Amino acid sequence: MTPGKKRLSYSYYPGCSLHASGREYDISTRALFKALNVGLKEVPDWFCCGATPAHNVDELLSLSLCAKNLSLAEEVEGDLAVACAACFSRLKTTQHHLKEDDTKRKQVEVAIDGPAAINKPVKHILEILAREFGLARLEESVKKPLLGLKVASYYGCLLTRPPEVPELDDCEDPSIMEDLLRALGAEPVKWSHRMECCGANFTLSRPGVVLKLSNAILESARIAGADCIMVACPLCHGNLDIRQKEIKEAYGAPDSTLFGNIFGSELRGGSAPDQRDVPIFYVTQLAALAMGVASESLGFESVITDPKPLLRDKQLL
Amino acid sequence: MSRIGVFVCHCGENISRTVDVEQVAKAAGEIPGVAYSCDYKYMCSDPGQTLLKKAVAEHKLDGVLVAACSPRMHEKTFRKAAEAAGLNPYLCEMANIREHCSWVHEDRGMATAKAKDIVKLMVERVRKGKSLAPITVPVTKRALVIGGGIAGIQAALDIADAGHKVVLVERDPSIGGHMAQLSETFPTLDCSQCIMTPKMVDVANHPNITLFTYSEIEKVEGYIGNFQVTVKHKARSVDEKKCTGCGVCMTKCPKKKIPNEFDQGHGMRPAIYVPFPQAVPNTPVIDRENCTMFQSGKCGVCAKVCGPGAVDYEQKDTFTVEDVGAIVVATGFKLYTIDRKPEGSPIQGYGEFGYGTIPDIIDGMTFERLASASGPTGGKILRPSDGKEPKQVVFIQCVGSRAREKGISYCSKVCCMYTAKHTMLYHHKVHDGQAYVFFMDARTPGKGYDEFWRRAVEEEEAVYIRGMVSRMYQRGDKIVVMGSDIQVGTQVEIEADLVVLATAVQPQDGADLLAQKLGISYDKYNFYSEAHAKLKPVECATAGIYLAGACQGPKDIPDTVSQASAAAAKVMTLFAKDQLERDPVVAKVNEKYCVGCFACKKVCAYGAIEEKEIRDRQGNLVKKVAYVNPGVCGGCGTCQATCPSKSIELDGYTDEQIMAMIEAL
Amino acid sequence: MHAETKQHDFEPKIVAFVCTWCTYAGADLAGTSRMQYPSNVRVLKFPCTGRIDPVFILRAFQKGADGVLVSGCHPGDCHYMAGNFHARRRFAAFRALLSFVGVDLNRLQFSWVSAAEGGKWVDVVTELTERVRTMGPMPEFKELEHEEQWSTFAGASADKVLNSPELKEAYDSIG
Amino acid sequence: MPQIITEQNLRNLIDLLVKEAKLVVGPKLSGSVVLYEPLAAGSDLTLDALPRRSSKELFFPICEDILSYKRENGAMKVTDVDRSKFPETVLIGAPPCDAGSPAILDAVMSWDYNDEFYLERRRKSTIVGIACTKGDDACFCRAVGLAPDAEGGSDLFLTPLKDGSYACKAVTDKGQALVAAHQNLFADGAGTEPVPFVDQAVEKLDLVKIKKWLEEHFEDPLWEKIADICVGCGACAFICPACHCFDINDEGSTDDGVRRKHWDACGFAKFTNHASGHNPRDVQNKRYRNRIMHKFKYYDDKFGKTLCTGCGRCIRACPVGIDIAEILETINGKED
Amino acid sequence: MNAKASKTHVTCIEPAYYEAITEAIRKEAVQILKDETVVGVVGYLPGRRKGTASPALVTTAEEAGKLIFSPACVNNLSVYLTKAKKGVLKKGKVGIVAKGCDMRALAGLITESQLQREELFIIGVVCPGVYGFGAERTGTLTEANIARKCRECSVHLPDGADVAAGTHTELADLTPEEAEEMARIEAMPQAERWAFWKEHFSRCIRCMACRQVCPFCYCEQCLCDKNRPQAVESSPRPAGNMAWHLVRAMHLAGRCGGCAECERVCPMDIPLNLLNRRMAKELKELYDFEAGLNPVEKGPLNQYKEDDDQSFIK
Repeated sequence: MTPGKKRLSYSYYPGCSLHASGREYDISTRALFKALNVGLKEVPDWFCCGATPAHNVDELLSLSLCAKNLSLAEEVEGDLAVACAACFSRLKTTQHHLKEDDTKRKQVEVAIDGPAAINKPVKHILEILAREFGLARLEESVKKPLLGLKVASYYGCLLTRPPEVPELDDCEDPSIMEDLLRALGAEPVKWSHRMECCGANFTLSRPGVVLKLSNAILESARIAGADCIMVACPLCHGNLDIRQKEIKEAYGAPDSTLFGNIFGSELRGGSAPDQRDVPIFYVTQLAALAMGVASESLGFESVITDPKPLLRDKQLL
Repeated sequence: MSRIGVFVCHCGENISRTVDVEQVAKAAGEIPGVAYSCDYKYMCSDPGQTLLKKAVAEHKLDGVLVAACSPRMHEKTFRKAAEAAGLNPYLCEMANIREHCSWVHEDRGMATAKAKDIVKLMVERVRKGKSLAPITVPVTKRALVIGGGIAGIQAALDIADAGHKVVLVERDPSIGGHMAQLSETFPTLDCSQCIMTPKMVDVANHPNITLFTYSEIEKVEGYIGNFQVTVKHKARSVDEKKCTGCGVCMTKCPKKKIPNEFDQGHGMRPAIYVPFPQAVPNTPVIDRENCTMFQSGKCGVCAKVCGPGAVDYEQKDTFTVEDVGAIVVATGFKLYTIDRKPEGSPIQGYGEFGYGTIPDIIDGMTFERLASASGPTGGKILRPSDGKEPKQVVFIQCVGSRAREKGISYCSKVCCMYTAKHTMLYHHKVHDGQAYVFFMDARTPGKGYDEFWRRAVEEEEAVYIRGMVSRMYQRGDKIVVMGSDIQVGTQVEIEADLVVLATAVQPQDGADLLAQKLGISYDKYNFYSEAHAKLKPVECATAGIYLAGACQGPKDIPDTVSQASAAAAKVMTLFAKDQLERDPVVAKVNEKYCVGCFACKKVCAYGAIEEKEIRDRQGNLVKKVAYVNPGVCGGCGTCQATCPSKSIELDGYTDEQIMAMIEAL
Repeated sequence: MHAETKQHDFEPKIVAFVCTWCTYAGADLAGTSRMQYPSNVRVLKFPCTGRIDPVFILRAFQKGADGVLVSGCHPGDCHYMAGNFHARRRFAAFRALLSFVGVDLNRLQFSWVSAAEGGKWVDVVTELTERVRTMGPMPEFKELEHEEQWSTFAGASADKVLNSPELKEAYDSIG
Repeated sequence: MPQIITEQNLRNLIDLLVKEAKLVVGPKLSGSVVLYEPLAAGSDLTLDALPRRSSKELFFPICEDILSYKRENGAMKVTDVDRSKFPETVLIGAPPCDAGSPAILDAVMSWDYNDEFYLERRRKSTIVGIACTKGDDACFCRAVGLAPDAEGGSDLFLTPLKDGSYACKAVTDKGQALVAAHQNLFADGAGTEPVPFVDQAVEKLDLVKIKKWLEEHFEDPLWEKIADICVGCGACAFICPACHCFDINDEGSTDDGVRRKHWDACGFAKFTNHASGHNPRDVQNKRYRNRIMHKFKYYDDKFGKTLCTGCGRCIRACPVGIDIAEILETINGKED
Repeated sequence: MNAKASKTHVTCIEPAYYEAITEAIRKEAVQILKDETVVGVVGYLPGRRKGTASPALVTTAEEAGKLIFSPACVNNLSVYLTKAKKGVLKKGKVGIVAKGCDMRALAGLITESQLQREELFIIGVVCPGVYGFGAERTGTLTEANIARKCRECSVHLPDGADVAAGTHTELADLTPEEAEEMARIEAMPQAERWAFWKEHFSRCIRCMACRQVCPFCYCEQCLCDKNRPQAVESSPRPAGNMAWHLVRAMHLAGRCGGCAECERVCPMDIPLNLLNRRMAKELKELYDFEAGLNPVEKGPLNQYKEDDDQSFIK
């Protein structure tokens, strides 16, 4: 009686990072979707979403960049899948603004010389996996459960905020990553810094800030007993992965400034902080691994903090 | 063919200056159905009214139209005069040719033409009008008060003192409500229990009050003056009549480590218990969930030690039906539980605060118990995790309140004041401690309130940080509070020993279900809706039901007590007469044509429409139709506009009247 | 102060359906404040906008109204709690229907006028009256009122048959 | 002497008649449907399809004013409709199942009461019938005693010929007069072969036998069987060339209004509803039974005619597919 | 006409599919009559003429064995369960053959207390479409002869039925003529819209077929039959016709499930369903309400929200 479930299929906007520093995210996403038999068709001729800089400089430009990309995506069948949290945020923000503001929409439509695809559904990889494909089906599809792997799931700033734009989960207390991890057989840890900022695009302009913020995240994950951190954003990945060595150098001493301006803190000092390496995984890397995709095709070689010792230790390689 | 009299008033010169009243009267005389018309200088004067009465008799008039001022001014006057002349008052109408005509137009020709039209319209209205008799409803002079907190207690005492019988129903084993839990009250810092318990005792001893504790409302039927309320008396397992309240059972009960709800789970109580020592009635109940006897059938200690033999394990829930004429709803509030998103609620949780997982993050009511001399710590401020005295305490205001992003947009009203009070109590008890308060702004509109708040800040050294908290987590034995200080423009982190959340005030669990039983409306948060925000703040839309206290919206104690007394006054007003007389402008159902789609019932704001079964002589169900309870109908007519077949009709504004008026345009 | 009374070619017929508690009282206030407004409006009083059936509006147009005003209490002020809320939905739907069959909605005005808003009553009535005055008489329903099925014309009088332009032309050409 | 008229001349005839200030009515495309409507010119005539409504409305309009009333100075003033203003009318292009209907209706309209509205229109009208070469599976005129070429009711009768022209036959003096007045449009001769008629699914019924059965079966399970599905609309009656029930309504106010007569249908639940609230035909099958009885028994009893021309309109239009021809066949096939 | 003929006729559905549905309906209807689950079944029987079918109220297993389903089964049978057309079936549980669009009416009638779900046994049809009115009624259902409403059907799966007959679920992708027609009318200048509807309504003969087939016109006293007061003139004149159709559209707003029966049965071809669809569209846009998807507590015009749109109110 019930019609057979159609094969899921998506159009795909990788974004610049996924074709550059975050290449592992791109290839693991493709590998994962292939393993799950979910269609993924890259939007032809896509270009940069404007990321964080554009909207700080020129609002019309930033909206137009995304609007044009969306109208390109409209040409490809299926909801638009986005992996990068920043691209996702920009595309959704654009749709949100243009839906709310007719004047802006008209300006943008003049700029891009065509209608803005404000209703094209834009979906983050996380919601595709957890909701559209479904946790139950995902759990069924697991070939190699990530048993014993303690993962700190890191959401960062953009995935859920502001709540009316991404509409992904509870904006301050989400659970979609944890749910996903459980479905993959891993153990999500409870930790404090999963919603804090990593410093994001200050990575070049003010590395000091990035070191401080990223250190707080890494340290918090270690305190919580995490083996690794799972991210869904190439920028977060960059900061947390590439800078681990620098962070150790800067904050190796026990008297860290982790907690900023503290009123009457008596907690300073104490034992030297834990200095473990914390491998950083993309959500798709872990998921693909669990689906039995060969680890060689997931880009573990190209990251700085080598995850292989951990994976070997957990007998996942 | 009707015989209508039209009386055109000059109103001195107020009308006649711009309207040619003679012409209007003449034109009126030519309208079909008009048997008599005239104009007169002052229709509302004694001679004017006499003129009307005489004309009714002389010309055998069967309807009267007075073309004069607004009916809002003199409709009553002329209806009385018509009634005195032997007409049904509802066959007397007014055509407003003053406020709606002579005063607002200058052109005499146009104004006169308009006045003629107005008269023509209104003549049609009188012609198609019907005699209506006022509706009388008998009143049972006995009131029901739901909820035994300070609101319910006050209302019950006031009504009872006025000489009327009152039934007070309380869900918990004792009356007292939240006020009994408080330590000291703002802005005077007097002991809550000291002022509360005498009132509780008054209730117990009042000859006019029947107190049902550990009881709930099962069903409500009837309408204003004539409610039948079924009350469920939950099995107490202790016979109230036999129990002397000696308390031996409680001391002998072998199971003593049950978290006490009265102490917010921080103190312990036995399985047979009274919630707190001053409970009214002082009759214990057995908590069957936790009683060994009920769970395994082995124990029975309390029954053995009970001298009067009051313990009865076989007791069942019983039901009584109470006939009452009015109901005061005073079900109060609960504090928002923030650790999770409540099922089916529009409100989001505060998982990021770690409430429920970090033991030293508590809510305001728990702090009240910690600060209370009768509380689990004997009035010492000790934190729950390890019993240490906290040296740094962070208070966070507006947790859940005014948080649109979390789904609550209202202000809980009492938190600013009680948080200020908390900092003071803390400072009085822990002299070397430091209190921090995160707040949006301090709202202190009340007598002596701002002075109180300033004292907390200026004399009692609480550090107020304007800003909100984003996250809290445990680090060692401290709680790291991450927040912002928007005045300094910086992020702030405090390592606290104890965090107290001023969580939002919400309606009691099940408030919506009770409202459905009562047929009263409630807002999206389940607070009960008053009939008019300004002018009927105590009445419900449903006649005969009144509101008191926080069930209608967050309130502090003085406001609650005021509203309770107001509700009691409303009940007394209702009880002042034996019969309730109502304007007969109510809807009626044409049962022949009603097909029972109940669209009328769906739009009725008064809950006046019931489903009625029509049966043939053999008793077989023919159909269900709508029935309007005239005692409850408010007379808005929304039902008639909604009914596709117009099988429901509002007397005084029938389709026939309106259509005839439109036809006469 | 006294404005010259202008003579107009066209005096539109404006019908106002108002609730007794707010708008009727607001109009009373306009009177006691001696505010001036066009005399074209004829007021029909209802207990509540919730009582106002769309059929009444239709009927008013059929009976020659050039403009119709429906006015009641502001949201939240309804004497009967929710009558105006129900009316709001009903009229939102009715407007869509009228518009779909080609009625110019400029002739149908809805407003909230409270008992304190005598000035607003004057504004609303004046604006509607003047707007309708510039639009001219409402032809649609009035014309319809006098139209017949062709076979009926064949009965009443021959000139009524000539409802289509071509037919009229054909008959006129006969001379 | 047989005569023929070309199609173009037929249209020219219409043009001429219009010029003569006659009301010329014929099948015309009106929106998406073909209806009998006043023709402004010969080019308006459409002979492709059977009009949705029958031509009875020419004599018996959907709705007509009978009188108007107004209360003036206390007295009621009544104005009658001036029937003398009814125009001279020519109906052109009615097939036998429509053209034949006045011949049936005249009887009832001039029986115990002369319906002057109807009769005046009849007097002032000329009917140009046309043999029917279309037809579909709902047609059953042969079964009720008519035929695609039946001349009954027509004043002038046309038969379509294979070359597109029409053979003409003046059936009555009125028809003769029409031809005589426009002799130049007609030519003498028999013309080519006529266009053949379409076969009908229900060819022959024994109307006497059916009437007899009806006489004996006022109560019969058949009625429930065939008419329980009837939803009680008036579509069948309104588009029927023979149904002639009407209702009279005062419209306006009690002081000023018009008395109107308009079509009514026995299928309506309120048709026989008494002021008391009692309804002798309380369920739908009794109402439908009345329709059959009236057509095939009562009317015959009174006027010796069957109140049906077999046009099949009711079969096509019935929302629930009630098929009068099938019912008649069923009765016809009954043994008892 | 010709423009249509030149279009390629996509074959929508094979006749064998309807035969399979017929079989399934017969099997189910016979069963529930035999085991006395129901007192009767409302279904379809073939008509005398080719390509026609009639509603049928069958009470025996033998009759039930003759029920059919074909593209000619156009009627919305739920009308036989409403009060105004009552009395034809005995009291008790009734079986009914229902297409997806008919089920919306059933849901609406349950909403309006006219039916109880437990008194119904719904044999849902996985309907691939039916003939349009006046279209070719023989042979395969194609793009040329499918009903207008079926072209944009979204409810062909009878969700919530007791049993479902048929398995075919894929519908051909056809141009939504109804939506296009509605858009065309909306795009007209106001005067043209008025002329469009005036012409249509003027043709109305007030046969009341639209009312009588409508599952929601179950009033025992239609407002339009009332004469004290006469809200709508009962005589078939353009003025009263316009009023009647506007009143009807208003009364159906928020209730009509879109079975389009009114439009199908109109002997004068008035596009009545357009009015109902327009109202449905408005209520969907304003209040996000779609009628008949499920039985609900209150329709959109029987409820309100405090923040409903009031941009049109001064």
